Amino acid sequence: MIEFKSVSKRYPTGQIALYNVNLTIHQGEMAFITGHSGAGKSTLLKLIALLERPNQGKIIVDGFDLQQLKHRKIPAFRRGIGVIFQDHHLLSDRTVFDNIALPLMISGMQPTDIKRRIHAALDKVNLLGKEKEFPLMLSAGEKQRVGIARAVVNKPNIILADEPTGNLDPVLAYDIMHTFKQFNELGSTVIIASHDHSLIKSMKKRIIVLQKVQGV
Amino acid sequence: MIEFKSVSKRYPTGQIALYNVNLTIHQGEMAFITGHSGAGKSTLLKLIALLERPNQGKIIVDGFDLQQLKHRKIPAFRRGIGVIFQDHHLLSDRTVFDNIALPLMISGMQPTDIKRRIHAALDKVNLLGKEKEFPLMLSAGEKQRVGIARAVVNKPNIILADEPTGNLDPVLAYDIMHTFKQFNELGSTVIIASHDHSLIKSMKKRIIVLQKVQGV
Amino acid sequence: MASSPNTQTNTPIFSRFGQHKIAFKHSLKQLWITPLSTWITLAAIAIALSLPAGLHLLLQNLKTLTDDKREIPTISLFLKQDVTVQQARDRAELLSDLNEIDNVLLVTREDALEQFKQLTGFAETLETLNENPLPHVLVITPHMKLVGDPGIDLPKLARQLELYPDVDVVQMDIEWVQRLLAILRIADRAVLVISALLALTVLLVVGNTIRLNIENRKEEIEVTQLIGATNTYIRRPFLYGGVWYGLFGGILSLVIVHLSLLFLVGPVNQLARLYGSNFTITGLDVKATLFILIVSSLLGLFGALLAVGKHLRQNTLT
Amino acid sequence: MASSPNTQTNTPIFSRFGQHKIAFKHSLKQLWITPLSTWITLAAIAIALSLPAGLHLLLQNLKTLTDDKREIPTISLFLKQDVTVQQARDRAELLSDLNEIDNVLLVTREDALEQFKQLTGFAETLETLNENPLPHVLVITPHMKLVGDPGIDLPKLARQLELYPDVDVVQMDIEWVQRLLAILRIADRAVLVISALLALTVLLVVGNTIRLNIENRKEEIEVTQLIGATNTYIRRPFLYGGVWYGLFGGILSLVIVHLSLLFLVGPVNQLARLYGSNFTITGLDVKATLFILIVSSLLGLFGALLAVGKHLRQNTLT
Ligand SMILES: Nc1ncnc2c1ncn2[C@@H]1O[C@H](COP(=O)(O)OP(=O)(O)OP(=O)(O)O)[C@@H](O)[C@H]1O
Ligand SMILES: Nc1ncnc2c1ncn2[C@@H]1O[C@H](COP(=O)(O)OP(=O)(O)OP(=O)(O)O)[C@@H](O)[C@H]1O
Ligand SMILES: [Mg+2]
Ligand SMILES: [Mg+2]
Repeated sequence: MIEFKSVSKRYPTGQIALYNVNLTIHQGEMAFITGHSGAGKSTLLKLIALLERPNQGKIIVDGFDLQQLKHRKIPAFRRGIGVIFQDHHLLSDRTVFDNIALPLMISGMQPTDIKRRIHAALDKVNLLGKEKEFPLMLSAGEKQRVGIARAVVNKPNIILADEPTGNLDPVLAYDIMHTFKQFNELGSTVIIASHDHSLIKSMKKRIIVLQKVQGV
Repeated sequence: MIEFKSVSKRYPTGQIALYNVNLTIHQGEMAFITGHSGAGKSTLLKLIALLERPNQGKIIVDGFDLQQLKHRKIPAFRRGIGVIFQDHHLLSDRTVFDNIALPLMISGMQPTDIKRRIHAALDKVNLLGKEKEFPLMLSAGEKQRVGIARAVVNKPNIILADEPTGNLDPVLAYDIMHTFKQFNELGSTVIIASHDHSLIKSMKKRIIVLQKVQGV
Repeated sequence: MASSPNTQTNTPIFSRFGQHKIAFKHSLKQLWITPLSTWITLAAIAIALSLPAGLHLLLQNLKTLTDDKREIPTISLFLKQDVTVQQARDRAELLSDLNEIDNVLLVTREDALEQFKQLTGFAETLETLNENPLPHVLVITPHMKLVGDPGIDLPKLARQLELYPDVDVVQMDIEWVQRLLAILRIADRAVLVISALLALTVLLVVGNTIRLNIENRKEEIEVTQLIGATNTYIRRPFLYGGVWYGLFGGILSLVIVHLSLLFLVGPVNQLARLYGSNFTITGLDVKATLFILIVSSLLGLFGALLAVGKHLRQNTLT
Repeated sequence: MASSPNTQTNTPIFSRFGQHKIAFKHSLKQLWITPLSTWITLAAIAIALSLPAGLHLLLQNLKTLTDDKREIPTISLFLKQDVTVQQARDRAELLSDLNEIDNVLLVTREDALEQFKQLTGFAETLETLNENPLPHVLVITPHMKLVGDPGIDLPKLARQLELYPDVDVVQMDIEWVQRLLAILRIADRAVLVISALLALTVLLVVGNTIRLNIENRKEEIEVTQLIGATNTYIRRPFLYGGVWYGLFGGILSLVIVHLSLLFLVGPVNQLARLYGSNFTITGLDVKATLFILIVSSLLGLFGALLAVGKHLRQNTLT
């Protein structure tokens, strides 16, 4: 379960990205977040993954009050969350395979298991055969799908996806959304930020709309 | 005028991105390129801007046969084209202002002129007031708009935009498209790669569909 | 699929070891991937290390020249004219008990006259002398440690000897040794300064190179942090890298030192010939070799620690 | 808006100058922005430069010791017993015409006996001699250049002098000078090797640092290339950066050399006292100072050129 209790986020620049947000997303739920550019969608996802900290309010994830999570517990906490970043964050000097292997390596998994898992993940995002290519050699949509594969390969409890279909054509976008739905049905909590109104409407899940905070 | 004469592009990895493309885009025209992820849209735009070279065929831009353009003329040629990259390509250690100033600095423009031009460009993409922020502090949609401002600030003859509205909400996306239309009406040739079928249909311009090349 | 959430806090022991193995291999591979920059760094480290090592070695070798038995300076004590042979013998015995003195040789006035005759070739002339005009002479060999060492205590010893009532004149044959020792002392001091400066240089060069590696892999560090890697995990390959740089730089410096020795053998042998010495130049012993390798590895590790530590301190998420 | 397309091939002259000014300022600012890494680099360069400069200076200073007038070794020619004063005078005149010889002093057997008397204090005894047993002696001061220089030509000169029929014995008082010179020659050679190695180090350090800067700004280089910057434009700030590193490193090395001189003044003065010389240690002159600064700037420029050139060659678009 993910809970926001009157959370506000103000960046050091003075930009207020979120103001007094209250929100509950249940264990095993799938929800969409939408809103204008700059409304704070990415910020909200970053707060959940502990990539940013709120200035006010309380965030509770899987029973942990994030404010009180010990510093040395943070890496393990992050390993339990799969994040698809809006700007991919792939390692340009590693192959697709090695990029997807990263979370498994960090968790200390055995090489044979790693191989099996990666194949399953690549299959899901329709990228089998691109294992040995480098991110620079991929189209934007392909990169996005590698990012998705890396986020889900570790079978995380929570999946956060920031605009996962922004660079995909409508057919592929629908396929990917369907894949997320499958993960959700297997028990993961899934939260997706997206602009694609028609697509997210068609998924028939909860849609959370963020309003852009005006003024500085 | 931009002409492709049976152009093929095969990347060193063996991936064939474009196969036997013939295409003519007239001076002052506005055209959309669409197609599946990996169909070669970005590749086509890169070939026009001389960021990649074709393996076969001839590309003629503004009367120059790109194959025969002298090496030392390439930078000047590129300065005549404004490119909006799919992955932004902003400099993370420079402010929005300095990022947009880059093409003007390279052309050796005077500081006062630079200031005036940047303000005009920021106004067009609805980002006035963000001059002093760094790209890392911007939302994805804001970055995209900075990229657009940088591409048009030099008043280029040709504008190439790769998925310029991928991270924008529908309202903003429409605004930006409208801005491109304005540039086009002032005389620039504009070519835009996009997945957003409904948006590009509404623009009532030529739509070029690329088919993905199958097999390696 | 979320049925086996992967949220254990500590990675199991066997995988820890596996991660060490990976970091070990990976850091070595990194050196191979960028051979030019690796060689540049190793060369810089090796040069910085080989200078103090080489200079130290050179000085050590030069010092053995002044230690050479035959080169020990002697002090000649000319006794007063009225001292008898027996008194001279007693004096010699007393002196040879002194700590500072290794050996005392009595040259009686008779022996001296004989020597004088042979040296000057005025045999006949001197034989016409009624009386032997020469004094007894005690030739003193000071103790080794005084010679190898400061070179200042010899004059002190000489002044001391001058105080004996039966001693007329004290004459030392040690000027050049003192000069050489003074020079070596300057050189010693210079080597000390140089060594300190160059150890610092090694630290800086390794730190800088690791910093370069970190900058190159800034993106990787950030992404692995995002994904949940611990600082230990992130730090590991860089620390290995630092040790590699230090160790290989140290090995290379040993090669350089020994090549330079070859280069220097010519003039050194000439110097030896000048001394009529069958002195041969010697290389570094096992102890010194190990010392250099260990110190260089540690300098590498420490440089890497500084660089990584600084980066992680400045770039921690949240 | 596309009415004034900006496609001129060459940027106007005034803007070229403006771009130089920007690169000049920008590259200086870059040094300021990352003070720690700048100091590290400067320190490494300065240390690498100051060693050969300092050692050279030290040797120069030591050499002036052996040049010292009073220290010029003399060669004593003992003439045969039957040589007359007139013959000795002629020989002296002839010898003083030789190139290698600066000055010849004739000590007649009478003067010698007088001297001998004073030295040994056996005045009375010697006066009883019927005949003066001593030979005439020619004290020869070799020409300066032989002394300051190789130290090997003196024995040659001595052997030459031995061949004269009227010469009995040749005796040289130059052992220690030869030894000192032999040491200085080794040192000279060592300084040469060290200088070459360290100039290389400076090149590598600057090249490495510029490479670090390039890696840090790889993205910037790529983007400016995408946008249409020329290689000249891209290269410029890095070349300025290289010159700054070299120049500032050179300045710092001068500071280090002079500080080290202060540190060495103690033992050097002691050495000087030993020689009874009022020798004072001297610093670098204007010429040497300029030489160091120019060479270090050039090394910096060259290192930067290598680094940038390599990067641009490997990362040109299309
Ligand atoms: N690191 C940061 N420092 C300062 N301001 C930031 C930072 N990150 C985001 N912002 C600002 O906070 C606001 C919200 O940003 P956020 O990225 O959450 O928006 P978003 O809803 O994801 O927008 P988009 O749809 O364009 O991705 C924006 O105005 C942005 O400029
Ligand atoms: N530098 C490269 N090296 C090797 N292969 C490449 C490179 N760039 C693109 N490709 C491949 O060429 C094909 C076309 O890529 P391109 O980026 O042109 O597609 P796209 O139409 O822009 O797709 P998207 O909508 O996902 O951005 C893809 O299969 C991609 O993997
Ligand atoms: Mg966002
Ligand atoms: Mg694309």
